[in-house]
Amino acid sequence: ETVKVGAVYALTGAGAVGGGDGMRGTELAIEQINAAGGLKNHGGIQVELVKGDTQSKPINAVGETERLINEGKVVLVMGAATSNETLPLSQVAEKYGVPHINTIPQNEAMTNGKLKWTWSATVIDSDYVDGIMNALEMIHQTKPELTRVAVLVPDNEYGIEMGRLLKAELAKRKDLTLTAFIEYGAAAQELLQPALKLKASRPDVVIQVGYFRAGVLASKAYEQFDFHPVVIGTGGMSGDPKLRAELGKLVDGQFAVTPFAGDLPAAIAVSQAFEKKFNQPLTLNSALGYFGTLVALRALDEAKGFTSEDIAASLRQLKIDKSQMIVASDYVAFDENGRNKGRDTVVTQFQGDALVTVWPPEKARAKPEIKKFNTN
Amino acid sequence: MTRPLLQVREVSRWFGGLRAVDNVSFDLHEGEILGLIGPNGAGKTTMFETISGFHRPTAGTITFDGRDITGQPPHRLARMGIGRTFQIVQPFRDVSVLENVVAGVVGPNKPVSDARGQARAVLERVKLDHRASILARNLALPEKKRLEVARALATRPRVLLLDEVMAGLTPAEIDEIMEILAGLRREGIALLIVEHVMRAIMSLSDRIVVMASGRKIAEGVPAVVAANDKVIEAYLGRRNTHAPA
Amino acid sequence: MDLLPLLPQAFADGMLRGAVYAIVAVGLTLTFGVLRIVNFAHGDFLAVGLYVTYLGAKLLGFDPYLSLVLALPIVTLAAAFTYRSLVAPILDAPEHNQIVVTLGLSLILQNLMLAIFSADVHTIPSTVASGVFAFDAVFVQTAAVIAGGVSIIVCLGLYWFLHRTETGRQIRAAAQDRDAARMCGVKVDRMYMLAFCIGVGSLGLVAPLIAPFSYITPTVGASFTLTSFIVVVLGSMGNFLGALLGGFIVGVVEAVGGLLTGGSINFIITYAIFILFLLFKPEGLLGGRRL
Amino acid sequence: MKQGFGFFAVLAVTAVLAPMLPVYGQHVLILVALYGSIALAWNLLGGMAGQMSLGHALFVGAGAYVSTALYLRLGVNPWIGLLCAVASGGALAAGLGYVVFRRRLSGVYFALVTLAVAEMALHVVSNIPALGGANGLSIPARPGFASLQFASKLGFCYAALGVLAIVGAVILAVHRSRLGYVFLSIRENERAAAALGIDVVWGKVVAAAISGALAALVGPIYANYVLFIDPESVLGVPVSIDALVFAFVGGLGTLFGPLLGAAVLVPATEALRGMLGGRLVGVHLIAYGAILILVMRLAPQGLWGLITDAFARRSK
Amino acid sequence: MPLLEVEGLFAGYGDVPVLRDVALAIEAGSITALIGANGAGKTTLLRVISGIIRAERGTTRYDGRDITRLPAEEIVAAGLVQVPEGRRLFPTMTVHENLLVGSSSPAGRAKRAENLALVFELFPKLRERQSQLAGTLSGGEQQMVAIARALMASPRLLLLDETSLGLAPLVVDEIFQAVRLLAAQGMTILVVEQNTALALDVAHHGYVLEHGHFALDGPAGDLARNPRVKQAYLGI
Ligand SMILES: Nc1ncnc2c1ncn2[C@@H]1O[C@H](COP(=O)(O)OP(=O)(O)OP(=O)(O)O)[C@@H](O)[C@H]1O
Ligand SMILES: Nc1ncnc2c1ncn2[C@@H]1O[C@H](COP(=O)(O)OP(=O)(O)OP(=O)(O)O)[C@@H](O)[C@H]1O
Ligand SMILES: [Mg+2]
Ligand SMILES: [Mg+2]
Repeated sequence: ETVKVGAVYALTGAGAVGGGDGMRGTELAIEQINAAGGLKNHGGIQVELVKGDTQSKPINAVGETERLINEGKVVLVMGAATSNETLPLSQVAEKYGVPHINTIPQNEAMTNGKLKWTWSATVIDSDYVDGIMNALEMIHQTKPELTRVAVLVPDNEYGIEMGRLLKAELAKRKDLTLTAFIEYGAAAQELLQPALKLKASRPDVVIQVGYFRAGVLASKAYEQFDFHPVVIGTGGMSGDPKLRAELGKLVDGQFAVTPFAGDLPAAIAVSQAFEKKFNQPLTLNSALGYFGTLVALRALDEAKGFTSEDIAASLRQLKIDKSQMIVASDYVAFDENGRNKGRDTVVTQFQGDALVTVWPPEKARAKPEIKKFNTN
Repeated sequence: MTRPLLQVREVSRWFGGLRAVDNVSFDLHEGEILGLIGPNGAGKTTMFETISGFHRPTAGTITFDGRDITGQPPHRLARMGIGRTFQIVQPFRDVSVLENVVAGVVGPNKPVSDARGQARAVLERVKLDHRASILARNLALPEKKRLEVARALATRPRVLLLDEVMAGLTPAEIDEIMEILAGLRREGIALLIVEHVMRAIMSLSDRIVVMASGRKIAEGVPAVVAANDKVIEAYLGRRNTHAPA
Repeated sequence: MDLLPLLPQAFADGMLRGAVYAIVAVGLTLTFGVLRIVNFAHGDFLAVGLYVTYLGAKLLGFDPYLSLVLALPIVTLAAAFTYRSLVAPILDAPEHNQIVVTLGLSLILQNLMLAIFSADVHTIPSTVASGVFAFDAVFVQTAAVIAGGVSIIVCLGLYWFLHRTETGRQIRAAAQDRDAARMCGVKVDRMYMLAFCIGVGSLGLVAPLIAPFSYITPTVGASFTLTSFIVVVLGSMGNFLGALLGGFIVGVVEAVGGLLTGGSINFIITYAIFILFLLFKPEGLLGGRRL
Repeated sequence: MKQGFGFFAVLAVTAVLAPMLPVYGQHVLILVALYGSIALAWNLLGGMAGQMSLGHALFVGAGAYVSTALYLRLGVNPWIGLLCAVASGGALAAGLGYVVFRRRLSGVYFALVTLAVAEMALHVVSNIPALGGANGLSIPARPGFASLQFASKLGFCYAALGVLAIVGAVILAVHRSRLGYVFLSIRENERAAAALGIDVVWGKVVAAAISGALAALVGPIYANYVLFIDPESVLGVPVSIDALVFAFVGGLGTLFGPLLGAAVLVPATEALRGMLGGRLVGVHLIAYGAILILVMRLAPQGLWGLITDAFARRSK
Repeated sequence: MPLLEVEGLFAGYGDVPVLRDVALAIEAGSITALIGANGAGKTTLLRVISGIIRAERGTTRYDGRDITRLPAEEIVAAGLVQVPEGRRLFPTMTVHENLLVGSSSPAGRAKRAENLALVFELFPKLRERQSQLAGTLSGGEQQMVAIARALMASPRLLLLDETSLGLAPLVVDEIFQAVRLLAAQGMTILVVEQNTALALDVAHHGYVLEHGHFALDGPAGDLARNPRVKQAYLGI
């Protein structure tokens, strides 16, 4: 006897990087709970994962979720990695009244009260913006003269929303100068021209938003132009341990605002287990997939039974405390819209070989280092 | 003779510097067969393309039934009653012979209601009715040539331009086509035919126009044209100066 | 912001990127423009070459340039195998059969790479050519300059090969009329095979050259396929010098467009120029003359 | 005649059987009907008139965006939006066709122009905030016949089959009228067609307009089914490629082959993903690619040809 | 021993049979005419002999050697060369390039310069047109290039398929003049013609192909007087 849970991610197609990472996190979480004796409150029942692949297409998110619900007989679904797949997914969950745990996308529409069956364990766009402003704060504590700020965002849904929020926030700050606001094509093969324009605006700090590939391309472009600002990144664009593996010292000193850092106390063991199982470092998406799955399993364990209502009731009452946070969340408890009240971000930095948390001070493992930089 | 149905007046067609057709004039009367001959590259096909609207003349005018049709697009000329075949046969390969001809019937904006019946009648006239349901690409060359004629006939032309419909046929097959063409003349269709088969062109044509290097070098009844020195020099060669049969 | 001073840099970036487009498109020119084989998997062979280069670096510690000795033969072999098993049997088939077969091949290649290497983004730095040239205010990567230079040489070399050598002439003859070429004593099957292997195999040469300044994912080749078709058409189908010119134009339009606009508006400009080009000069940059 | 009867018979039987399918089966049926409709619409221009477009996503996307934007921004009833979608798809296709065909672009040039225009549209829409930009548009769930959303899956099944029926009926009507011969003549040989009195440019523009309108008909149904559209999913290259692959595999230029293509390949993809998707990443797409190659090798004229050949042999 | 010998040949396209039990013998140094209605299978026979399509059954022997299964290019290399129906030039290559491709076989390549001179002597017009694209030549000139291209392979046996098709009478004369000249120099020639009178006039021996089978053969003069041939093929 097992209880089945579903996970829908893009395993193929354009979104396969993020989706694959998310799925691996979910796999690890389920493997661990099964190894530890299954769901304790339900007589140690084992959890079985049923996977769905959206192929990065919204209509397949619909089809796969329905397949998982109707044929896979899953009691809840998790996923997906991008909001254009997750929004249709959540509509299906809504229609069938099956709980949906949103693991990765930070689109606020998922938890703005319109969806009754979606719970989001992770952060929302505006949290990143708050985090970025914190990071600027952190920088100004030692180098108050770094007031010229440039912004680089992709022209996809994530980038445009972040760009809008960042612009609004920076406009409030009379002490800062926005030297350039640059959009790049999310599908672009290189970022030379955006980097060139950034450099020409002579910023002290570059805020960059985007995914892993953009992080690779931007860092290479900065290097080509001998352009070395203080970098604060979000998403997969900075602070991903794989970046260090791919780019070496090009990423040295870059800051990242992230809901997850590998050196958070509870995360270290997970990182090691992940590396052992998959032979690659635990990334942001993997960690979020893992964490969302943990939340889902915990709710399942604490539910009276495996009906949708029971699981939903369990999710509403769920409380997970600080000690178990492998992500930057302070705790987990959902508000009436299904948004995690304890969600939070930290600032990390590549320092030499290490990727360490440097802010806020109570979670930091090291001090932020603002090394030599040039912008002219 | 009746008034000319088709009048070609000082028509030229140049390709860049090449004067493929250079200042050529002639008339075609109702119910007449006019032969157009000349060496390879003389501009005969180009003349056809110009009359049927596939090329715009560089200079000159063309009138049909008293109307100036110079520069009209091909489909409009076809609807007016100028039909043509192509030197290189261009059947609709992947549909049946009958469908080919039906397309000809409905082409000039006619409804499909009794098109099949009309198409069958046309096929009979060119002796292809027994091949109606065969895919056009499976026809032998002489049949393809007759299909080419049939499809053009289906548009109910008053003038039919035939470009080498006898090339590559055996003498017996040529006789068959000649018979069909003679039948068309009896129906009152005017024919302009290009052919290198002297035996056929000399016996069929009422008159012959000879072109060389884009220019008209001779015009007249077959016997006279065949004896013309310029024509012998440019086209026939000494050995071929036989009078029409 | 005053963008004018940045133009030289954008232009340089565009030329170098254009050279890469050109060299990828040159292979397509041979297979599509000359042999008329519609190969939607063209770019995916570039990805194969990049993964070979990557493996060379990871497993043997090879510099990308050294991996040339692996990538070139392996991609060429893959091309030969593809030709024998998939392309040769459909040479006479209608174009749309070729499209479906090569789309199928593209799916297979991309997902094979996905299954083996995962969707992760990788880079392959070179220690030989890691530096950056600075001319005045213009910065260019050494590796990109090398790739651009080789690209130009290869385009000219292929032009020479096709027009000035016995084999080249026979390839062109075979491409224009296979049976007639056979009746002239041309070993047509071998010529087709050779042309396909050169056209696709050249990607095995390209891959190590662009590896130091690009990245690898299983789908990286797909974006090149589309651009290559555009470049081939822009540069007059089947013309190598046209491909070179077409590559430069697309590269520069992208780069300068990227400088003057932001985000994907850049793509809009590139496509708009391409469409206008097709509408008003469909025979391509170098006139209608095919090989 | 026979083909038309067969088509509607199959449709009727499917409609009767639909309620008995499991929900996921109904989802697959909807996919087949929608993709089949796009493929049939594509085939009207690409197969029947011989102008192969690589940009039919443009019309599908236009349909989806027009109806959705009208509903979300102006509160226009989705049924009226549907009509506007069809009109806009037809107009867009006719306009594009007019410009392109008048310049005598065909073959690979036509394919590349349509591809480029569709890609351009994708990026243009991505940059228009009123259309949700790259964010896409979410449609609030409001199940009901009036809002073109159907409370049950079965309702969508019938909507999708309805679209298919309309597309099929239009194709039959075209096939039997003079237009059918106009398209055929243009496909087979443009010069010969002109010599028969056919205005080739006009014929192609009409084919494009009908094809675009029918493709656009699918857009609103798709949008209301998924309740979310974004540029990539309705205007992206894969939509165009799918249409063409289904048509090729089913039988280019045959009346209903493209539907057969969709009816075989869509469930095959789903089944492969169901069986292999969870295990090794990408394996199901490798299998799909292999199927495409095999079909083209074993049935060069497409599956439709395979079936008609089999029937022909049987009746002999 | 005949230079070319065909025995019991069956061939066709897919399911469609074209040639049925065809036998043929061509003596070295002779001109042979092959006549027959359209679709009788004349071109098919030449294509089988040249190795472009495969026979289902039967053998072709050339110069005492079985060439039935030999690839086309090796048959050319052995000196059996065809001038195909419809000229089939390489249209966007120059006349000169067309001629060079004609000498792709080892034998042709070895005697390239020599053959080129010979060809220009035979068709002086082509010397002036060397750098013109073949596709832009007039029909007659194209036919000359087609023959010249075949001569570049140093043929011993030359197969000519419908050489006079669509050509002005004057040009036809020129070309057949050249054929006579080549035969006089010792080349063996097989002509396929619709222009039956012309073919029988130049040939020594003739074959009549009907529905994929030889109905008649004999000395060309006899055939020309044969009432059946007269009626069906000479249009008299
Ligand atoms: N589209 C074109 N562009 C350039 N030149 C052309 C074109 N069409 C024909 N020509 C040239 O015009 C001249 C006349 O050609 P045309 O085809 O009219 O000759 P023709 O009298 O029909 O010859 P044939 O008897 O061989 O068919 C030739 O030199 C030909 O090469
Ligand atoms: N590639 C092909 N595929 C199928 N059938 C063919 C093909 N080529 C020729 N045929 C058929 O084979 C038969 C013989 O054709 P072939 O060309 O050998 O005749 P021919 O005597 O040379 O006629 P022609 O005088 O027209 O050149 C004809 O019925 C023809 O339709
Ligand atoms: Mg002509
Ligand atoms: Mg023949």
